[in-house]
Amino acid sequence: MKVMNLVQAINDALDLKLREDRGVLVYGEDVGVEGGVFRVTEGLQVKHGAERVFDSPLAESGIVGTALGMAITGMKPVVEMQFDGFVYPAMNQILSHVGRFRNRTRGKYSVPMVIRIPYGGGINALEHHSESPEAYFGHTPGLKVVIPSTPYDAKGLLIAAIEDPDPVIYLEPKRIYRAIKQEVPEEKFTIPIGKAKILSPGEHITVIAYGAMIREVQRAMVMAREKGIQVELIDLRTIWPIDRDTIRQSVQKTGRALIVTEAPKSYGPAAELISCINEEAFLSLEAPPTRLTGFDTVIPLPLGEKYYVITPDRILAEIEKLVNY
Amino acid sequence: MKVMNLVQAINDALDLKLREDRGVLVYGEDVGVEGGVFRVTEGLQVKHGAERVFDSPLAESGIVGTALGMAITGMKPVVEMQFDGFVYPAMNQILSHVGRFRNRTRGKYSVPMVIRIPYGGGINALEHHSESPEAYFGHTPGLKVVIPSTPYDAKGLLIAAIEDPDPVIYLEPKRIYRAIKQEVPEEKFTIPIGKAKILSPGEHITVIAYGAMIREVQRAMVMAREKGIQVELIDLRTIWPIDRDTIRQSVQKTGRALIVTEAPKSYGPAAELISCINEEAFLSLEAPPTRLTGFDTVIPLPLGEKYYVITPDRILAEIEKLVNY
Amino acid sequence: MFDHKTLNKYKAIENKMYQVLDNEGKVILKDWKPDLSNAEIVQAYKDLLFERTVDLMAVSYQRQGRMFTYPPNLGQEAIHIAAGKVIRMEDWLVPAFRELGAWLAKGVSLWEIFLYFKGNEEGSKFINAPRMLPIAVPIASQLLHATGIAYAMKYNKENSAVFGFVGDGGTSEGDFHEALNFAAVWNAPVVFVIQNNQFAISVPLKMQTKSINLAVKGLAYDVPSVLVDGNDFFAMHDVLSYARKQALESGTPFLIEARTYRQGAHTTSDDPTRYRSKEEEEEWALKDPVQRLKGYLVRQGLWNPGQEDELIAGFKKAIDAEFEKAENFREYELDSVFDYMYHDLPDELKKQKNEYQNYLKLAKGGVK
Amino acid sequence: MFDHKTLNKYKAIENKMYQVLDNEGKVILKDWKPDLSNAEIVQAYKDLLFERTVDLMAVSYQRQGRMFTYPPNLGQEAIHIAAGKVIRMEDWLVPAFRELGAWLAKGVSLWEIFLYFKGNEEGSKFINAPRMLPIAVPIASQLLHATGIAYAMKYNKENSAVFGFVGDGGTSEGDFHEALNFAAVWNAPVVFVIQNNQFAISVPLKMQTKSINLAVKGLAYDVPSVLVDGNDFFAMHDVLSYARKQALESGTPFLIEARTYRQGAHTTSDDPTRYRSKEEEEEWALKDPVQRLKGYLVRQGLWNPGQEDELIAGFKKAIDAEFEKAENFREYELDSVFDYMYHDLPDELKKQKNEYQNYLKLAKGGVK
Ligand SMILES: Cc1ncc(C[n+]2csc(CCOP(=O)(O)OP(=O)(O)O)c2C)c(N)n1
Ligand SMILES: Cc1ncc(C[n+]2csc(CCOP(=O)(O)OP(=O)(O)O)c2C)c(N)n1
Ligand SMILES: [Mg+2]
Ligand SMILES: [Mg+2]
Repeated sequence: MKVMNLVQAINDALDLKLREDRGVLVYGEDVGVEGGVFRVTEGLQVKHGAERVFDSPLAESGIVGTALGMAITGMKPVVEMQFDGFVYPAMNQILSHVGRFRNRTRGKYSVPMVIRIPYGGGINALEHHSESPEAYFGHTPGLKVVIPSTPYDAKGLLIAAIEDPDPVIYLEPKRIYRAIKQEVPEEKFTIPIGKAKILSPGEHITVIAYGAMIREVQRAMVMAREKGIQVELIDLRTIWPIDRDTIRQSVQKTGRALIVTEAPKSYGPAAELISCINEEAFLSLEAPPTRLTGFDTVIPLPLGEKYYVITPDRILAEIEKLVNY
Repeated sequence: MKVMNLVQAINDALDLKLREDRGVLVYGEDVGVEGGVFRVTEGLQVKHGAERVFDSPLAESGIVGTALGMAITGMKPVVEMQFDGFVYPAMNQILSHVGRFRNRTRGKYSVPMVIRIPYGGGINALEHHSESPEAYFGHTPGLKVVIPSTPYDAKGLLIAAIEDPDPVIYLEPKRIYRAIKQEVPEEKFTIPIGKAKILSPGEHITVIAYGAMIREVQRAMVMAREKGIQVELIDLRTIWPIDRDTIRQSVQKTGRALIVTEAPKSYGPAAELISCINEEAFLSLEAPPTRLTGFDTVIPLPLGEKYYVITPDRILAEIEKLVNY
Repeated sequence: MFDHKTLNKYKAIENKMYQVLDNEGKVILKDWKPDLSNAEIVQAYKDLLFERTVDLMAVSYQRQGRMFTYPPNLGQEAIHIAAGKVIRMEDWLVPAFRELGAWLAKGVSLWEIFLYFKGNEEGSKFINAPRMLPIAVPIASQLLHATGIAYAMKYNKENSAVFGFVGDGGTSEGDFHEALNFAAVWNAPVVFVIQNNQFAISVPLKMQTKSINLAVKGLAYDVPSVLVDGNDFFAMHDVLSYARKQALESGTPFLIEARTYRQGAHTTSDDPTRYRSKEEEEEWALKDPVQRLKGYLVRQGLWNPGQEDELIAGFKKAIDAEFEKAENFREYELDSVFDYMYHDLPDELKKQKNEYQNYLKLAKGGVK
Repeated sequence: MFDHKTLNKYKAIENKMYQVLDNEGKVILKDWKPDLSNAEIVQAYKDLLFERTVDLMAVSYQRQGRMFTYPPNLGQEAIHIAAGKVIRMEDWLVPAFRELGAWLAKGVSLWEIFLYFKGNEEGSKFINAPRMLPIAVPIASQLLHATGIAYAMKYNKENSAVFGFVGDGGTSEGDFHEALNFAAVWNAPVVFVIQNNQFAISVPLKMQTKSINLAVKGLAYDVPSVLVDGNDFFAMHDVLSYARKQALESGTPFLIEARTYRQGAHTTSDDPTRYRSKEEEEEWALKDPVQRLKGYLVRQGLWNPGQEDELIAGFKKAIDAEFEKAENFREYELDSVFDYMYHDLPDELKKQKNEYQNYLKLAKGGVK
């Protein structure tokens, strides 16, 4: 095993699949010589050649649309959107085609492609560099959407995504790209898409989060534990399809649930999880399932971001409110 | 007063604002000579000239992006997306700019524009012609999103939308474009954005819907009434911002809520309304707030649409389930 | 024969149009010889007639309420039949939605098309047409798929070209631009064919672009291009053959503007009298592609117009039989809503399907 | 003077580039005379130096951790200063993000730019620069705004041109295509300026497009265009002046490719040595725009290089003072997160803001 951060784990998964499967291609803006603005694809072009790992012209609809074309011939393109905010020019291809080609052609064609998107706030960036667009994709039929929160999961989920016969949106919590290090097996393994993970069991309240928010929740949990509150933390890992079983079992046990997501509140990811909890565990509820989310505002530029980002303190405050409800 | 259907009411509102305000421009694909594929803009070019009512090239990002440019100079463009499924090429302009220009420039520029989109299923159409994209817009900061369900509201909401200093997505339930007729004042009036309407008061259960679903719910209500169930029907009318007061008061009274929307289920509009109900009226709930929505699938082509569309029977079944919970 | 030298003569920027036949079907090009046998040309003419007959029948099925919509090909058939002759099994066909004759040549069955326009996705599977994509509704989006496929073909060293179709209106979309640019930068063997039928629904070309023609847009990407008379079967066949050859030999894209006219309505819901003049329609009727090839054949003594009625009567029978197949296609089942969304149906969709099935069981009488 | 005849001489399709000065600042164009007074030219040179000095200082502020990022203009200043001289109060400036000198001329204050890159939206309000848009981060999207504004200007019979900037990389986006096409079809007076600095971050031009140059892309829309030496202040000034004049007179768009080189990094987070060679950098250093104008001035006896150090020292002081203003700008308040989203704060946002304020009250100590 090797100690890796998320960037390295993703790079490792790409490298492994590039080695193993000639059908895998990696492209996007600056992913070739440069190795990506976050260095996620560093070294891959040298290892696998410019025919398989390459820069594309600066056009996201073009990147996604061409990848779909490749995928239906049986290739497995893994394309990068440089930042969350730059996937929007590709929305028509994603919403109208990527999630639908299989259904439209009754399975004659399938779309085994992966769209990698560094996402989320907290990195002191320009506007459009801190978005959390997962709800747009979760609401779009035909896609699967995953978000790892650890290097281990990052590798396992990416390999699973590339091997999945259907399209997967793979969101990378860029805020913790290099913050979390972990032993990760060098050989191949997968994390099943659609399975959440209980990171720590607890009796008093269920907290559901994913991506960079996991770390913030864990910090809040340390403080909560001092106050005698046992939190059960679920790392959702897959945004769609949702692992309802894990959520149900947990909330039936705790009777209380807090959802923590960075995305804007209204019509956001937390709303779906609250609805699932209503559907799965209504009679167990001892307090309203609650959400702690971004505001319905643009995420502010760095000097204002402190107001927007979700801190352990705020999470703790919500946990306490719920436990004392 | 004149009897109008939705198409006529929208046309009337456009005509009125074109007459009243030289800053109003109407454009999009086929809206000029043709008067729109649904004839919503019929006659407007002849009346107001081709400089103010005109066809654009076939490019939705172009339509929305140029409209934003006009709007920040103080004009009031009202642009048409020909069908729901064709707004997706404009998503980058809408998500990255339309909802944000005011915030980005600290109010130096505002974006008084309206994007009209015929939306929804049930009209026997090709793929991409039956979408319900309201959750995408509801989740996007900086927009307002409205959906009328009657000719009267259609006129009043559109005038309010055009006069609003901020951008409004105006979704038109095309399935009932010509199905519902009503007396509508010929003079100017507005319906406030952000206010839901209780269409009929009831004691046993709250049903929240909007657009073409209102008519289906009303049909279900006739049957429910025969079974002694008094439904309180809320026409949401504005998707964002949500009228929480009306929802709260109703659910506190009835203790039960059903949300009916055509859009796909997961991360869909109904999830947000369920979350609002949890936040506003948890302690009054006598049953889990429930959603009856489209499936997480592509809306089928006409021969399969019967399985997807939400019928009065299905609504009734859910109402009964909830009332007997 | 259209070769590199011809290409240099027909510079898009000089607005020259490649044309072989005049309106009467006389060959106006010096030293020109068809590169098809007489039998093949006669067959092409029959194919033109067949496509036209399908259109006629389809519009009438739709009028009878037996299909929910239909986009007629009337006037554009020469492009489709020529493309059908040029595109090989190993090539990919990436349609817009108005290329009927080409689809049929690629192996699409008529009943599938009818089924599609009756409203069943089974009609866009095109089971006997490998390497044929379904109809693309979001205008111009399909061209990016064509470019991606072409990259894959080249990567896999397949000797295969990709034909991507789009309308004049489609050239305004950003995806048109991106598809041509990617194809050029990647040296991807795509033949882009613009069917310039002068209208995008009601919007005339002059409100779509101000460029002197559409072929000239190739210059923006260094994609070689040519403007062709799209109502001239021979001209189309020559250019498409050349484009395919050069795509494969040099592994690069090519752009064709096929200038034509949509003689019919946009779809059966459209009424062209709202936005264009009888005079214009009559002017273009003189250039009708079917009449032109017929003129050629008659002139060459290869065709006896007396045969035509019988031929068409036979076509009609065959078309009716295909339509019947579509009408007798198996019932649309609930499974068809869910089961193709993913390779393996996720639990969430199983649940949604089950809930619905349970509802159906309770609501005896079934779905109305 | 650049006029219609000059335009005809510099055909983009023949890949001719309009250039006035050679690398040493010698006028190489026959019969050419500046249409600026000597005083104006000297001022332009000072402006070039000032922009360069701002860049230098800004990069060092960023290195000190006092701004979170910064995109240097180094090597592209001639385009910006020329544009600044041509663009009038009544014109609109629609920037990408690398046109510093032009912004300053339009009325933007340096402290605002610094404030923006410290991370405060107040820095993109540009309070003394009416008709100036904020930085556009989503590449090429701003060009559509330029076209829309131009339509509005014409509609309102304002005698005003719109200048829309984009990079070479930006020409690949669909919005570039749509913006030029709409402007052409609408006869909208936009001057589109492509700063072709050879790279989009690490991606070299040849991986961005295969067209012989970027100016030639105008042909796809019938937008007149010209390729200009972007490191040549006079060439840029001539062409921009002409473009503005013709935009206003004929009310139509114009496209300029300004060929230049980004001598610095893409932003302060970028390291160009990863993707380009020292040789290439050195080659372009010879064409440096500041040195070229200086060469001209010295040759004409208009400039004494001895003045320069003192001038720059003065600039640095002034820049430091502006930076201080940015550093002393009022604290970022919670209100600023919410209050500009809408003209009137909707109840939903009031609620979210209140909830947060209540949390703050409880969590004494405030936000960390
Ligand atoms: C993205 C998108 N916008 C709008 C439409 C609606 N629409 C369908 S066909 C059409 C016109 C297409 O014109 P053209 O490309 O010239 O093809 P033609 O119909 O003439 O064959 C339009 C606007 C669409 N299908 N997709
Ligand atoms: C839509 C979009 N995609 C990607 C990016 C990330 N990005 C920022 S600058 C840049 C390169 C821009 O290159 P160019 O247009 O040549 O301008 P230059 O930086 O050279 O001035 C990229 C890819 C972006 N800002 N917007
Ligand atoms: Mg057309
Ligand atoms: Mg550049």
